[in-house]
Amino acid sequence: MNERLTHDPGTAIAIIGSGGSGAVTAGLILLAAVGHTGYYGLLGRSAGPQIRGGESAAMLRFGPHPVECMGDHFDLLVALDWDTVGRFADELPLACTSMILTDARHDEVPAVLGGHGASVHALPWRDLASTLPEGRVNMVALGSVGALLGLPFEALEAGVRATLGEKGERILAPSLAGVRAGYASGVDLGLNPPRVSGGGAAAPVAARWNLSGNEAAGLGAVRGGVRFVAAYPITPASEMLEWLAPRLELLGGSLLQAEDELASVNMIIGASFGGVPSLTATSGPGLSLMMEGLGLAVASETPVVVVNVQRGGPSTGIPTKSEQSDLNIALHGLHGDAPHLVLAALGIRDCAATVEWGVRLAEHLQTAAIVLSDQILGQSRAIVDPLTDQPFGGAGQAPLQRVIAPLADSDHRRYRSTATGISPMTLPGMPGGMYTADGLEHNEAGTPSSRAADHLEQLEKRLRKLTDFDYGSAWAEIRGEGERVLLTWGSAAGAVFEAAARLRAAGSPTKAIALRLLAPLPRAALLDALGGASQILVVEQNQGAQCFAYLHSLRVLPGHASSYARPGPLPLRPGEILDAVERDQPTREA
Amino acid sequence: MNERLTHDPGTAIAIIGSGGSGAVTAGLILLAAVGHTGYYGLLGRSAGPQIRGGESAAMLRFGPHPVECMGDHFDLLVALDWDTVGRFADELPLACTSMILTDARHDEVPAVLGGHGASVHALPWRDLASTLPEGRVNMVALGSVGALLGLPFEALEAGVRATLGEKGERILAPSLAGVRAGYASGVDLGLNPPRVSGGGAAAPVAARWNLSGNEAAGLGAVRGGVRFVAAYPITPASEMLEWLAPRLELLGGSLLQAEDELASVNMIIGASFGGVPSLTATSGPGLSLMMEGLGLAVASETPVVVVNVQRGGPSTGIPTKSEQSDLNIALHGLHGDAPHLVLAALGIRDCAATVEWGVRLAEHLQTAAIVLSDQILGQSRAIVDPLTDQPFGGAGQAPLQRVIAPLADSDHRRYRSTATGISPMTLPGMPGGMYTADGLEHNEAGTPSSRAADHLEQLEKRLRKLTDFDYGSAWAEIRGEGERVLLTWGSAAGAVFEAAARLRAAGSPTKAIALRLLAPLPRAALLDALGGASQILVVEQNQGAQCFAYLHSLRVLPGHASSYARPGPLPLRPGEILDAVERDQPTREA
Amino acid sequence: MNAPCETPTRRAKDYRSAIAPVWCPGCGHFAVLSAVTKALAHLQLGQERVAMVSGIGCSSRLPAYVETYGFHGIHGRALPLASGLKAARPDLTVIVTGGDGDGFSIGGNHFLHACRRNMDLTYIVMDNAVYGMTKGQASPTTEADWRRSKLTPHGSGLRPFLPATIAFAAGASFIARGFAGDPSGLTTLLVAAIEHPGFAFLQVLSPCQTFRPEQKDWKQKVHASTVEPASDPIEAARFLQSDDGFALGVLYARRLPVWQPRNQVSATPADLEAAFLR
Amino acid sequence: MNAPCETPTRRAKDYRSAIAPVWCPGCGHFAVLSAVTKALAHLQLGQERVAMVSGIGCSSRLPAYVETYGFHGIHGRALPLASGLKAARPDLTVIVTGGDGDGFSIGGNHFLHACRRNMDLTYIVMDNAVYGMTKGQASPTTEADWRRSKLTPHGSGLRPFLPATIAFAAGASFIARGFAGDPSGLTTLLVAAIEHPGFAFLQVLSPCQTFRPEQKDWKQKVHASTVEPASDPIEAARFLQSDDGFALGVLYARRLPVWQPRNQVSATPADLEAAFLR
Ligand SMILES: Cc1ncc(C[n+]2csc(CCOP(=O)(O)OP(=O)(O)O)c2C)c(N)n1
Ligand SMILES: Cc1ncc(C[n+]2csc(CCOP(=O)(O)OP(=O)(O)O)c2C)c(N)n1
Ligand code: SF4
Ligand code: SF4
Ligand SMILES: [Mg+2]
Ligand SMILES: [Mg+2]
Repeated sequence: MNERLTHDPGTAIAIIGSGGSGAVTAGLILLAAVGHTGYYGLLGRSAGPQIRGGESAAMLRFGPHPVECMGDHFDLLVALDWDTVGRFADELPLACTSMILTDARHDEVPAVLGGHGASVHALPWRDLASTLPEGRVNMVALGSVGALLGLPFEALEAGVRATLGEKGERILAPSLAGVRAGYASGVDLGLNPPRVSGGGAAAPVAARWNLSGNEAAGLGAVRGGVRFVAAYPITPASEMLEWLAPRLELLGGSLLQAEDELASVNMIIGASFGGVPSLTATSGPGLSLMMEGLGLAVASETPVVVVNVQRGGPSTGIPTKSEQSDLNIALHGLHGDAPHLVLAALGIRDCAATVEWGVRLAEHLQTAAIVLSDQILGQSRAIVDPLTDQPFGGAGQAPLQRVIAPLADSDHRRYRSTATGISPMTLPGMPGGMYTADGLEHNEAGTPSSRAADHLEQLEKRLRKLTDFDYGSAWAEIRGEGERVLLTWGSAAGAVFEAAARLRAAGSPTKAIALRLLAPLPRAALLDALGGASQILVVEQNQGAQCFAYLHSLRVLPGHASSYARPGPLPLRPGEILDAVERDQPTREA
Repeated sequence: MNERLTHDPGTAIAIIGSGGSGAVTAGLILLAAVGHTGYYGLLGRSAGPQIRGGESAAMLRFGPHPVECMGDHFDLLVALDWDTVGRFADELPLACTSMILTDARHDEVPAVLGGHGASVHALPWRDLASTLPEGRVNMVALGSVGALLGLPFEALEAGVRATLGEKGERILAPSLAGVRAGYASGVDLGLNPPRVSGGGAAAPVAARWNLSGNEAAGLGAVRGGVRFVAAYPITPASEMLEWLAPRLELLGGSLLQAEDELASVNMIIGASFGGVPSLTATSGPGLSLMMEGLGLAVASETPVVVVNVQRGGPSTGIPTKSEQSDLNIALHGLHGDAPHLVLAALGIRDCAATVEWGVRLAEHLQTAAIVLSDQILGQSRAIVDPLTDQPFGGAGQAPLQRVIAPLADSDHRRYRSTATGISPMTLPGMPGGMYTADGLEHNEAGTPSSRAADHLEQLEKRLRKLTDFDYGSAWAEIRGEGERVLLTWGSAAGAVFEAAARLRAAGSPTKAIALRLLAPLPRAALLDALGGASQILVVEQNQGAQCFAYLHSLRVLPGHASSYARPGPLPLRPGEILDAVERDQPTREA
Repeated sequence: MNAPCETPTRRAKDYRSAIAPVWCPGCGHFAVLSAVTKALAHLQLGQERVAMVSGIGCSSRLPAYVETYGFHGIHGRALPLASGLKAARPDLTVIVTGGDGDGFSIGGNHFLHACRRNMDLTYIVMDNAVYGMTKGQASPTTEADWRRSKLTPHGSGLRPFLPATIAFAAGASFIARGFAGDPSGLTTLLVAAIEHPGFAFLQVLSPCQTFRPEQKDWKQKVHASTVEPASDPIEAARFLQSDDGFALGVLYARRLPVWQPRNQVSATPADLEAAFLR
Repeated sequence: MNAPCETPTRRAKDYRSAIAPVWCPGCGHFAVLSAVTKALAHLQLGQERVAMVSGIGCSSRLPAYVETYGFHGIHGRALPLASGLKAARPDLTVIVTGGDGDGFSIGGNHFLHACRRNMDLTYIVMDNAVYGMTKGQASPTTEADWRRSKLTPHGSGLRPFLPATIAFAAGASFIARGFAGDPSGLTTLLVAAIEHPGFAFLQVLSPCQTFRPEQKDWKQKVHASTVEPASDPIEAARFLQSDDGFALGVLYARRLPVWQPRNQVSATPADLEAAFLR
């Protein structure tokens, strides 16, 4: 395994505790602190079904390069208490080099974590905290961890201010005091913690964003021009909506909380018909309820976007944990022949880029776009580079937007079968452009028709406008070269990129392809990218190998391609992908 | 083309008129009459969006063998009037050998029908009808057609009684008088109509059923044990529900008209949880609304059946016309990894057999089954052989039914991961068997759990129980042998069977495979049936080649397989399949 | 006062599109179509500034027959679609039409919440107490003992849905009832409904010639509402308790806060991005 | 009278399952759970003859905590699921539980139609005027100006949904209101609701400790309903118009026809097949 670690693994820390222990707050501060120091970082969290008082854990990984996934194990496990560890022990892989920090007054390390050989160190957090007015254990522990990691105290202080600043001095002061006390105590613990390789600050601080995938998706929406959102709350999509609600207003738009998802999807269809780019966000159960509405958007050629933040399925499933198992419904869940767009965000920063692109494509192509994110993207935070102005547009490219019919067109037919398949649209308020949008089959003028010729013409036009469009190079992110290809989509990209990088670093040329555009699949470009690969492994986080099957359905994969698909809720880690690559080899060569 | 006609094409007649002209009634009577005479027959109908006063057409084909599809053209076109013919001229293919019968007082044959060279014969129906008290043109025309075809008058009389008997003597008497007058006039018209080959009666009359696909589906439901139905009306599924409502009551069950499809699917889940096999029927838009409920049935392992009578899509589409475009949503429309059953009826009689099988499979495997029918099956009628007692069960086969847990089981775990994956079920009322069914992920006992091990165990169990089950030979209907394979599913089977038979009759060995079970796909059996085929053409009635793509997704088809997919609303005809076979050949051999 | 630039007067027939209705001869929905065109002409609303939104049903076919913008959506979802449109485009006059099945059965939830939300929409339900388009099943407003649907051979057995009563309970600010057999009364009510600021609900008794021929009786049954349009809730509640379902007129009207989007631009996406820099 | 064979007396705790609730400490739903077990014990219902059905929400978690049959379904669909169960198994006591979001927002349509249908079900809505499970958004019963949800920073602006008023308008035959802070009153109401033949709707004011801590005030606000349970609709309508939403007790109860399946076997499938022979 050791040769794999030549890729800089950064430092991985888990902070755990029961609900209310402040583990997540400590993690958020630490993320801000490493960001302040100039590192990139990724903070995931684990929550149980309890609203309050359940387990809680923050998982942080940081280093000098953008961090796109969790590592294979944690270097440091910080246990504020052991009360609920049984519920997420699965999520805490440790190695013999790991260190466990626990309070000196705590019970022994629970057996559920056993068998890894990590060293255990008891620290006097509780005692220290009790000496402080309103002293909190999580802050003391945070301070001692910061010291162990060699972070400058100003960075921790900045992290505390950025994270708790809004709560006012009454919270801020004791928090800072706790961190300070912990920091002071930790410096001379005599331990040998896994400091970040390269050490010290890396980049000018001002140039980075600290945001969650759900926030990034909200940003992508407004960058794409969305000014109306209707939605119904659902885990893990709600934070995207909560980020959007006050901000849409500042932009002159609005968010409407609907009575259910049947309403929300139809509300955005209405708003978009009115000319305002519109979006909703949901998760699996809500997406199910939107399928009929999305079919209406497709048939009536009304642009709309749904961001689907996936969670464990099927049915109510595991609402608080991640999975990539909604690809099937996103691709095929509409009744009838209903071609539409399906995109997937490849990372937290990419939530912004992909949602923006999805909005622009839907607007330009007058159809429904489903953008897939998931719990692990949506509810994790990262320190990332800011997005450029046109994430996917070359300078020469015309801006992707809705094609509006010229007012002078005396023979306006709303559903005219043009060469591109895109029919210039009129908007309410435009004189002479009146038409009735319809989900009933219709002729070019929009008059209902059940004649075969009209049906064929409209079906083909709705397909052609999607398949003939030139999507440029944004359909995938491709890294490295090699006869071995790791092919993936959506949030699995992070772990796949790292696995491929490790293979390359180990002298085994490997190309990683992460699909951002899934439907329509840019088949020729993908075939080209796969060309001549001797090993192809399709990686995804679901049971049914949904993407693998989809790629086969379009005859993209050669017979020797194989699949590594495994359901949630545990995040995909690079190491398991490397294991899958190894397992795949002998079978293929036999 | 002529060598293809060695397969007995029977006789094909279209009776058309504006709404209220009685074209469909005449068709129904003619079907009953040919049935009485001992022929098999198939009666399709075409309706427009109007509720009343629109176009209407009855398309009848009959002959000495079971009739499973419409032919390539009509031998006889009977025009009661020409008022609305423009709306369905597409659906009236004629040949130079065809005869057009029209009223002597009518306008000329409209140009929309032109170019086929059929002979036109004007008959004095209207004049004749006007001589009779309450004389109706459709009855007179029917009589003259009956005479032309050489049907015995008693058969027509029996047809009138069977069709109009319920309406009482006041309707019956003038109808019979009209038929009699037409019959008398027609005998000596001196025409040379396309009489049925072989002529005369064929089989004892009592042994046949006259029923529609929707009625057959209803029958299949009650044969399978369904005693509760909840549903919301929708075209073209409503007649199935209307057949069931009064009959379920006779069987001690009930039908509940729900407020919408969200309610109906949840109602049947509740009833099935209570131990009563339950079903609903709908069409595309309604199916869309049921997907979340079906996911609950899958996750909670509650058996339910949805009969989806497909119509033109997407969205509201073409409600009164047929298409096979809901395969995608049926296979993949559930969020999360949600394995379930998808079946498709291969013909009108098969609606009964397949729905019965679907109910039994769902019950035994504790999952959701979607049975696909479509408008052309559901709303057409046929004279068919009665169904045997166990359509798909060998004598030795145990009856497929729900596995109930023994009362004595002291350690009952509702979702126990057994070897088969099927967990014996308890029903409310059984002491000691209490559990809470759940769509949240759970452990074997049904307690909610978000742990990876429980998720994996339950996901695998829900998949395994479907994939490990032995479905016997009912998964497909296979006819003929040959290196050429025509592969299809659902209602396209009829036209495919006929195309294959014609090819064989022309000395070109051809095997036809029609899939009745689509998910889980019996992959090994299908690979075996395809073994060594040099030409494979997948035939279906939709735009997206949905089945073709699905079969590729499971790596069942070799690279040289090709697709003939064409959307509705026109019915698939054997001739176009033969054309597709021919077109396919050169490409494949190049 | 002279108009600064003259706009030609729009007549009712200018609001009628060229598409022929699919309705049965004698269907009550024809009268509603005609009243809609007359009301629009009365108000002289620019054709391009009006949007007609509907679901699915015979009644829901209406938008295609009106020469304005329109959206013939899916069954039961006309109100949310229209609400989204109005939220995005408060400048438009948005009129929603549909049937009793569309609005009170599958669409019942949206009806409740649209009443609560009180956006400035007009909602016309053409109530024929039957599902016309799917060939005659019981709707929520059908009498419990109506036995002519094969789906419910003993009658639905359900207490009829009382549209005005439910709208009132849900907080609607304007409730009226018209009759297809009284076209001029209907036009007047429609004008009042469109002019009402907020959610205006207009139930139109619109007989189904084909599946409910007995509704010919409605001509005899309807009568003008004897009370003045109540604006006092207590009074309205009392009136609705004694309502026989055939009183025509404005039954309730009251000014209530109207849901309005807050469309004032005060930032750009770049401003929002700045907040992530921390 | 001696029981022919003695069945041991069931106590409230016999109806409590071994599963620990996920609820926050102090959540009102605990009191509802306790009242359910007490009411079942009071009625001595066989555990296996009771089915608890729910949707999704904190409140909807309740069935798993009760040692009877149960179904934790999907968000908003508890009533139809329970209706199907009751139609198929009229012998069972079916109790439906859920929250204000589950029942009045996404599930509002089923609530209306369940009231109309009047099947013999008990429907308990634990109303905390918030979506607890999704961390604190406005529900239909939330005050229009409640600003603590980020989704509606200015308040929802919607007129609150009045559960009792809507149930009454929709034709419910039993309407009651209880309070989690009054456990014995709640148990009494639950017993009455279960015993009512037909659809019994029980709204329980059940504070959300975490997202609506201000609901501690409810203790002060609630008061016994001053009127006798009305069975006269006019009287009930008048009462509901003056209701402040905090009156506890049975607010309305009336015997109305109950929807019953007709489960009498008089034919076999083979008999039906015979009709096709023609
Ligand atoms: C989701 C869905 N379910 C069912 C239908 C079938 N459907 C079409 S119209 C209709 C009822 C129409 O009744 P109503 O709204 O009263 O209108 P009317 O035809 O009586 O004017 C139904 C059930 C559908 N189109 N979509
Ligand atoms: C279709 C669907 N949409 C949204 C959700 C998310 N969701 C779960 S519970 C809930 C609201 C719960 O509120 P309430 O019913 O009042 O129960 P409480 O938690 O307050 O007891 C929502 C919106 C879901 N599970 N399914
Ligand atoms: S079926 Fe009834 S509602 Fe529909 S068009 Fe005909 S008369 Fe009108
Ligand atoms: S969030 Fe509110 S409703 Fe949910 S468990 Fe906590 S206190 Fe109860
Ligand atoms: Mg109606
Ligand atoms: Mg609540």
